[in-house]
Amino acid sequence: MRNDRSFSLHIPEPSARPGGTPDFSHLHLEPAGAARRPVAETPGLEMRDMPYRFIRVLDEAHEAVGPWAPRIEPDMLLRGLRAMMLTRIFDDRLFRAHRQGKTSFYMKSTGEEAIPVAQSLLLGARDMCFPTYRVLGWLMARNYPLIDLVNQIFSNEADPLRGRQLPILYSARDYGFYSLSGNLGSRMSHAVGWAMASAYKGDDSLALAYVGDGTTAEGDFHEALTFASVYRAPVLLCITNNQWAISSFSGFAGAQEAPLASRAIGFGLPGLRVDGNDFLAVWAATQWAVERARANLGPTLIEFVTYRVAGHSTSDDPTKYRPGDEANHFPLGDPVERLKQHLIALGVWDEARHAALTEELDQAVRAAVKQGEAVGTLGESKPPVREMFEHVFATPDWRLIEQRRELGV
Amino acid sequence: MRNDRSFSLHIPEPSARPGGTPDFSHLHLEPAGAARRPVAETPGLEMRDMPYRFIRVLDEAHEAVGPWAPRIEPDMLLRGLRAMMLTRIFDDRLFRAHRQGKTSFYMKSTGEEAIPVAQSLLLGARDMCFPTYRVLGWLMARNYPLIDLVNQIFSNEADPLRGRQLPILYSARDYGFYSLSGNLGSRMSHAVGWAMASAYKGDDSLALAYVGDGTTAEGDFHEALTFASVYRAPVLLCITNNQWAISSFSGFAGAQEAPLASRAIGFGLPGLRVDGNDFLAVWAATQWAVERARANLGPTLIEFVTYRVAGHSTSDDPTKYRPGDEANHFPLGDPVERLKQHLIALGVWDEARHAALTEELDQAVRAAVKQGEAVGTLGESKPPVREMFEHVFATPDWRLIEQRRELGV
Amino acid sequence: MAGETRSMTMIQAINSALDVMLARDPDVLVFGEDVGYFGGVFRATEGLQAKHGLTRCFDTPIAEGGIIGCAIGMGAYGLRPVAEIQFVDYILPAYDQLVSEAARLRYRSGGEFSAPITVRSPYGGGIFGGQTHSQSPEALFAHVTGLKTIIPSNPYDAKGLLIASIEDYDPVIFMEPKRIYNGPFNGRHGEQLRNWAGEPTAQVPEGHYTVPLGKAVIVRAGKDATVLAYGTMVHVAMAGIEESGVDAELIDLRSIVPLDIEAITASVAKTGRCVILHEATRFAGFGGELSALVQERCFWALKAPIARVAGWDTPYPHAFEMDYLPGPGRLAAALARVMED
Amino acid sequence: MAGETRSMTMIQAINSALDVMLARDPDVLVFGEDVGYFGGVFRATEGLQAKHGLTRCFDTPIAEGGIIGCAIGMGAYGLRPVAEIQFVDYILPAYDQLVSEAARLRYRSGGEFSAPITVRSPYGGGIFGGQTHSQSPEALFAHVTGLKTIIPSNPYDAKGLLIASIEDYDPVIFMEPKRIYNGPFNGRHGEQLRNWAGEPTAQVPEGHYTVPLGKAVIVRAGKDATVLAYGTMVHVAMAGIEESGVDAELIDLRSIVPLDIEAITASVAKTGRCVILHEATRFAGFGGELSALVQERCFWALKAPIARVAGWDTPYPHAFEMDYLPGPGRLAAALARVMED
Ligand SMILES: Cc1ncc(C[n+]2csc(CCOP(=O)(O)OP(=O)(O)O)c2C)c(N)n1
Ligand SMILES: Cc1ncc(C[n+]2csc(CCOP(=O)(O)OP(=O)(O)O)c2C)c(N)n1
Ligand SMILES: [Mg+2]
Ligand SMILES: [Mg+2]
Repeated sequence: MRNDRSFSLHIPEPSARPGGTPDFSHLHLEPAGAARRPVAETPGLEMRDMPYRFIRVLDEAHEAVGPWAPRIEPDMLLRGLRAMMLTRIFDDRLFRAHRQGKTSFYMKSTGEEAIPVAQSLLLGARDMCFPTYRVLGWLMARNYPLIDLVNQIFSNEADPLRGRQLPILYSARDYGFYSLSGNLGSRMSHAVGWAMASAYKGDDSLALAYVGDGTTAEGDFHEALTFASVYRAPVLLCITNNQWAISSFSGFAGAQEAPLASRAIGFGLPGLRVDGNDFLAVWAATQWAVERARANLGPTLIEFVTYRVAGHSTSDDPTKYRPGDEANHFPLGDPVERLKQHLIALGVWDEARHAALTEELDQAVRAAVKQGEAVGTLGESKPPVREMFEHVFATPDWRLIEQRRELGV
Repeated sequence: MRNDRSFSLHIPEPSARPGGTPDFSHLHLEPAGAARRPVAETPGLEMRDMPYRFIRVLDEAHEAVGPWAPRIEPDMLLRGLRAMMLTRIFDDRLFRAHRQGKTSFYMKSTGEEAIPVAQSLLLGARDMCFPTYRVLGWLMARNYPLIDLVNQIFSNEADPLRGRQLPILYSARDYGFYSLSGNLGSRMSHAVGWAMASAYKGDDSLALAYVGDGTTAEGDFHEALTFASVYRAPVLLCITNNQWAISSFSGFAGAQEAPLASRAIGFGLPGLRVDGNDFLAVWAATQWAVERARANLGPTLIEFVTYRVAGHSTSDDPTKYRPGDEANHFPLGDPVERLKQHLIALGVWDEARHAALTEELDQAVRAAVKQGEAVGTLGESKPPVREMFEHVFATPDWRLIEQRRELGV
Repeated sequence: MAGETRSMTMIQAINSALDVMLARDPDVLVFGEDVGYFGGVFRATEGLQAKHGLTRCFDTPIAEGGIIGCAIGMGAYGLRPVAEIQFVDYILPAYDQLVSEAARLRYRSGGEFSAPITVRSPYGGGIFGGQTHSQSPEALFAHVTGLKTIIPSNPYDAKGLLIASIEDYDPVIFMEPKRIYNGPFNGRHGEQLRNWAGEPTAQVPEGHYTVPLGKAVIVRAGKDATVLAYGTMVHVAMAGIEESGVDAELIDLRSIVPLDIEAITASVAKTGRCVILHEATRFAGFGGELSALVQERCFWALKAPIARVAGWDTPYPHAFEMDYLPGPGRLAAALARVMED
Repeated sequence: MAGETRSMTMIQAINSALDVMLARDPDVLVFGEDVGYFGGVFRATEGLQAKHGLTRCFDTPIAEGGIIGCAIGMGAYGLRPVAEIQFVDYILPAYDQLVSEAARLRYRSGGEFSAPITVRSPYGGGIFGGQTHSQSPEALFAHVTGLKTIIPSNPYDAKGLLIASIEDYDPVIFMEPKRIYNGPFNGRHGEQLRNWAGEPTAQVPEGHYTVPLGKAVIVRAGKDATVLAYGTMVHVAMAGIEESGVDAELIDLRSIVPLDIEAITASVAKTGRCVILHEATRFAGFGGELSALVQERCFWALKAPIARVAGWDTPYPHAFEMDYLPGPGRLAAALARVMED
């Protein structure tokens, strides 16, 4: 016996494929200044509207408006602009280095620079970021040496990670930057554990973790949220929703059904949805979450709405799966341009200085790349082969000793 | 440099431990009839209040009240009562069989019988339930042979699962009961896959999965919700929140921070919070979710609020970790008693008939146990040892053939 | 049935197997991360969604446990799902689903339910993919009874074995050595890249055919020693044998489970010497099992200790990939060593 | 320091190790499902929350991946977390965390971060626990470089090895043979249950002491054959050796990784015969690696094929537990077989 109505399988589809017209109306954005700003001490359950709001500070006239407008010294804004510009210039140049065969792999964060840069500047030296591969801005904001980045990317003799990692999977403990890996999502619970440890020790170091929109589908995401919520860990859990996961649009992570920030609700946590291309909004939302954590009220989930302007990595051509001009239709603009215009509107910046800074940063990147090239690029230079056998354990066991001997290194 | 405020680690604690006074005020219940009943076609996002409501039909006077009151023929209610009583009697007797050394293990579902019984009666023969170990009522409602249960529990020669499974980890395809296993949560995605397959085939078979409150913490739970939501699979995802996970109260699953039903919100799904000790409320909520699935609107998450009256299994003594009289304080009463009183109020049942039915069911269980004992109890009888080597693969490879030969069976 | 043959790369052969099965059996579904519109990061599913429709070949959320869990549910329902895990390194979040569920379902349910699923995944090293795009976890699956594990080494086998896997009634982990997707690789990194064109094993029938699971093949007959290999290492072994000058017999296992024990013992009984070659780290790798089996069954025929050549017991080291991966030189040295005795 | 000794069961010895370390080192935290107020389903953490406080020993959500993931984060911060997985069968949802994260963290970060965590878990069969409360997955960890794997066989070792594991700088999987928590078990199911009282290895110091990781111990000296075993199987081996009448040397490995290769080869070099015994399924089990290593290093000393006695290649079968688990009879038969040659 069959029922009269039978089922059919729904497969989500993005608003447009190559050749189509991009459409971002599903994002349900709000104008700058529209979203309310609850006091940081508000109970999680009383902020259930927040994931459906949209926190945005910079308006069309490049002014900071509304309750979320943060107080930031112009100097700090300029530091932010500089780090964002440096990130973009570095990305462009190293992406080209891949085309020239100098490295095996590269990934850009173009269009998403505001998020890690603002957060890196805002958080303290003792806080720890659990990064994705798309938050180079964190290191740039903290003046991580360019040459160390380049050497890691070239896997050369001076690679600080000793040739063991794929390019861009950095680790920089002194810069509050936890060891990256290729696996998606698996370090979000490390951030929670770190934060629990800090809380247990009565320390004041907080943790901040990033995952991409696609990665929210992993079970690890849920387990991290559960532990963070249950133990009220001082951790900021950030989703960088750049609309794409390689070729899959965010609908495959469920973003077509509900904003990803609303995942917070089921854990009683505040979930903020923030303009990720607005340096000031990123800053303000982060500051709010930090304040909350410092009041021992635990974690906040923040979804940053942004756009992955480049391909996923050097391994894909995005025009194969999305309209070639989609980036131009993205309604939140370019984070660098927006901060630049805001600074100009503030009267502390102008086109000439901007051009000069661009030139300066480009020179710095060129110099670093040159310096790295002098050590050697992919295949030309690498750390001593015995490094392959180090750090497997705190001290090697007989297997590693014998094998190293067998290889004669 | 340290901030002025340092963190401290929060460890959740239940309202009372042994010796304390049980308190269930954190459950935020509502009286029967209070919760609204949206039409089944309502978009998920418009039902975000539902997880904070409480769907309850039977009132203090044992009448069915409010918008959720279902139309159920008295005959069907009586079938429900019978299956619930049978479940309880069976549980009691087989639990005792464990004490007598007749089986290695047993788990009771006392206090939670309404949930699987109502759902089993409501769903069709071609629908598939992905059970936990605490939904024996499903099989009882479908008249699964008692003797097959007993033989499985005794792991004897007539065990339908051929001695391969721990007692009570049944499998009964013809009764819409998927293979159980000890692992928590890992079959919830199977239900989603089953439902996707049904939808793909244009079939009308839907899937229903159970997890306990504690199990919602597993990443599998999240992944199942994600797939269910993304593909709008015709599946009912049910949480039986019986307040405890062995010795851990539901706060360790996050239920202190938000109702578990509210996990639905982040996926854009309806989340219903239902009196699990109210047969009629279980029926009504399930019927609503089925209607929604049959309209190709996809999954519903239902949290059934109930209470695990017995210990977790034969391996623990619950008075070691919770007040001995906690069950008596649980505000939702006994599901069997409540349905019985409703039937009496309806005028179709009375104490005498109830006593007679109890006796009849007890006899039936005794007879089945006796019959099983005649085949043999733990250690006295088992299936032929060669069964150990069957069904590893569709056809055994040389390893299994050689090993079976080596063992001489 | 098998139709005309044409020259295919391994990735094309895999695509062809999926295409054939989608066309033949409405119960076959193909899904995974980026496999739908885009056609997969290695292009294994290119064109399949356009040809067979949105519900036959589609993208999934990034949740490997969910992918495999859903596949198991579909399999239990009666479909024959083919799930892709984008890199086999990323199969580990689904390990519990494979071990505790897929591998046990038939057994524990007394045959009521089973999981006839195929899990395809790019496998192994050699593409400068670093730690998490290069590993060889076959031992982790070989130890799990109830799973079958297949590793092809050329286009013809890849297509025939993949079709056989999809048609099989048990869960199959189908690991595709990504280094040889587009051409054979003999382990000499400096040499010019080769492609499949011109290789006899690249002549692949367009239609349906199978290569049986559990059958090894003798790639090179020889009388003085036996070399056991699979995947990319078959090509490395061939080069190593040539380099060594030893008249070795090279067996391509193709199937880890079920294992063709007869082919192995017949060869070693004849040659009396055995070298085992794999990419995976050596300790508790599949070579251990092979060595133990050969020793147990051919002890009295052995003229020298069985040797293992394998990846070192380190994580996969990006810049040292070519120091880590066994090359022809290491195999030749091992062959020379076993010939000494 | 180690203090007075008293008779302890293995579970008491484990509890004592945790107690000592919680008292000694404020960076030690103990957590897992039901380990807090309740004290664990096997009572390993009984009394620890009451004594050391709510934030030192506590319950967790039921999410093994989260438990291990948080432990790794705590370890990276600088603590020495001790996580319990309630049964080792349920460690698989955390397998990716252990393999891709804990085992690789030090290596991939160039030594900047590491995960000095200890994961305790009841292990192995013999308690009629069925499929998912009985398995022996040591091979799945042995193959993963970067992890240490320990399996004690008696109370004294359990405490000393657990303290050494907690103090170790690498991630350690500490598997506790649950069948011998409360008394030794020689594999003869029919016999009267024994308890630890009176066993020399049950005399356990109250205080702090360590048994080094990576050191095997000769439990019984012998000259005609070597038996390699660990966990519950050490007791089965002893009974089997007695039953066989063979003057066999019994080595309790205690540590799977690091492995005490010297103790193994020294013994086999002397005896020329070797039988390997474990509970886990045989195929690609750790016995394969042991067999391969012995064969590689003692080939010319071997007088007979190395034999493996192990669980059959089936899922763990509830009612057939005692047919499945290797008992003294199977070991004795294997000893007799190796003595024939
Ligand atoms: C566990 C795991 N599964 C799959 C992959 C392959 N993979 C790498 S990046 C990526 C897409 C990630 O998308 P998202 O999380 O949105 O991050 P984004 O790249 O957009 O910043 C995938 C599927 C992986 N690295 N790890
Ligand atoms: C993956 C996994 N982890 C841990 C366990 C051990 N375990 C068995 S039942 C249980 C508690 C489950 O609680 P809950 O989900 O609330 O279900 P209930 O028993 O209350 O019905 C635990 C921790 C398990 N069986 N599987
Ligand atoms: Mg993305
Ligand atoms: Mg529960």
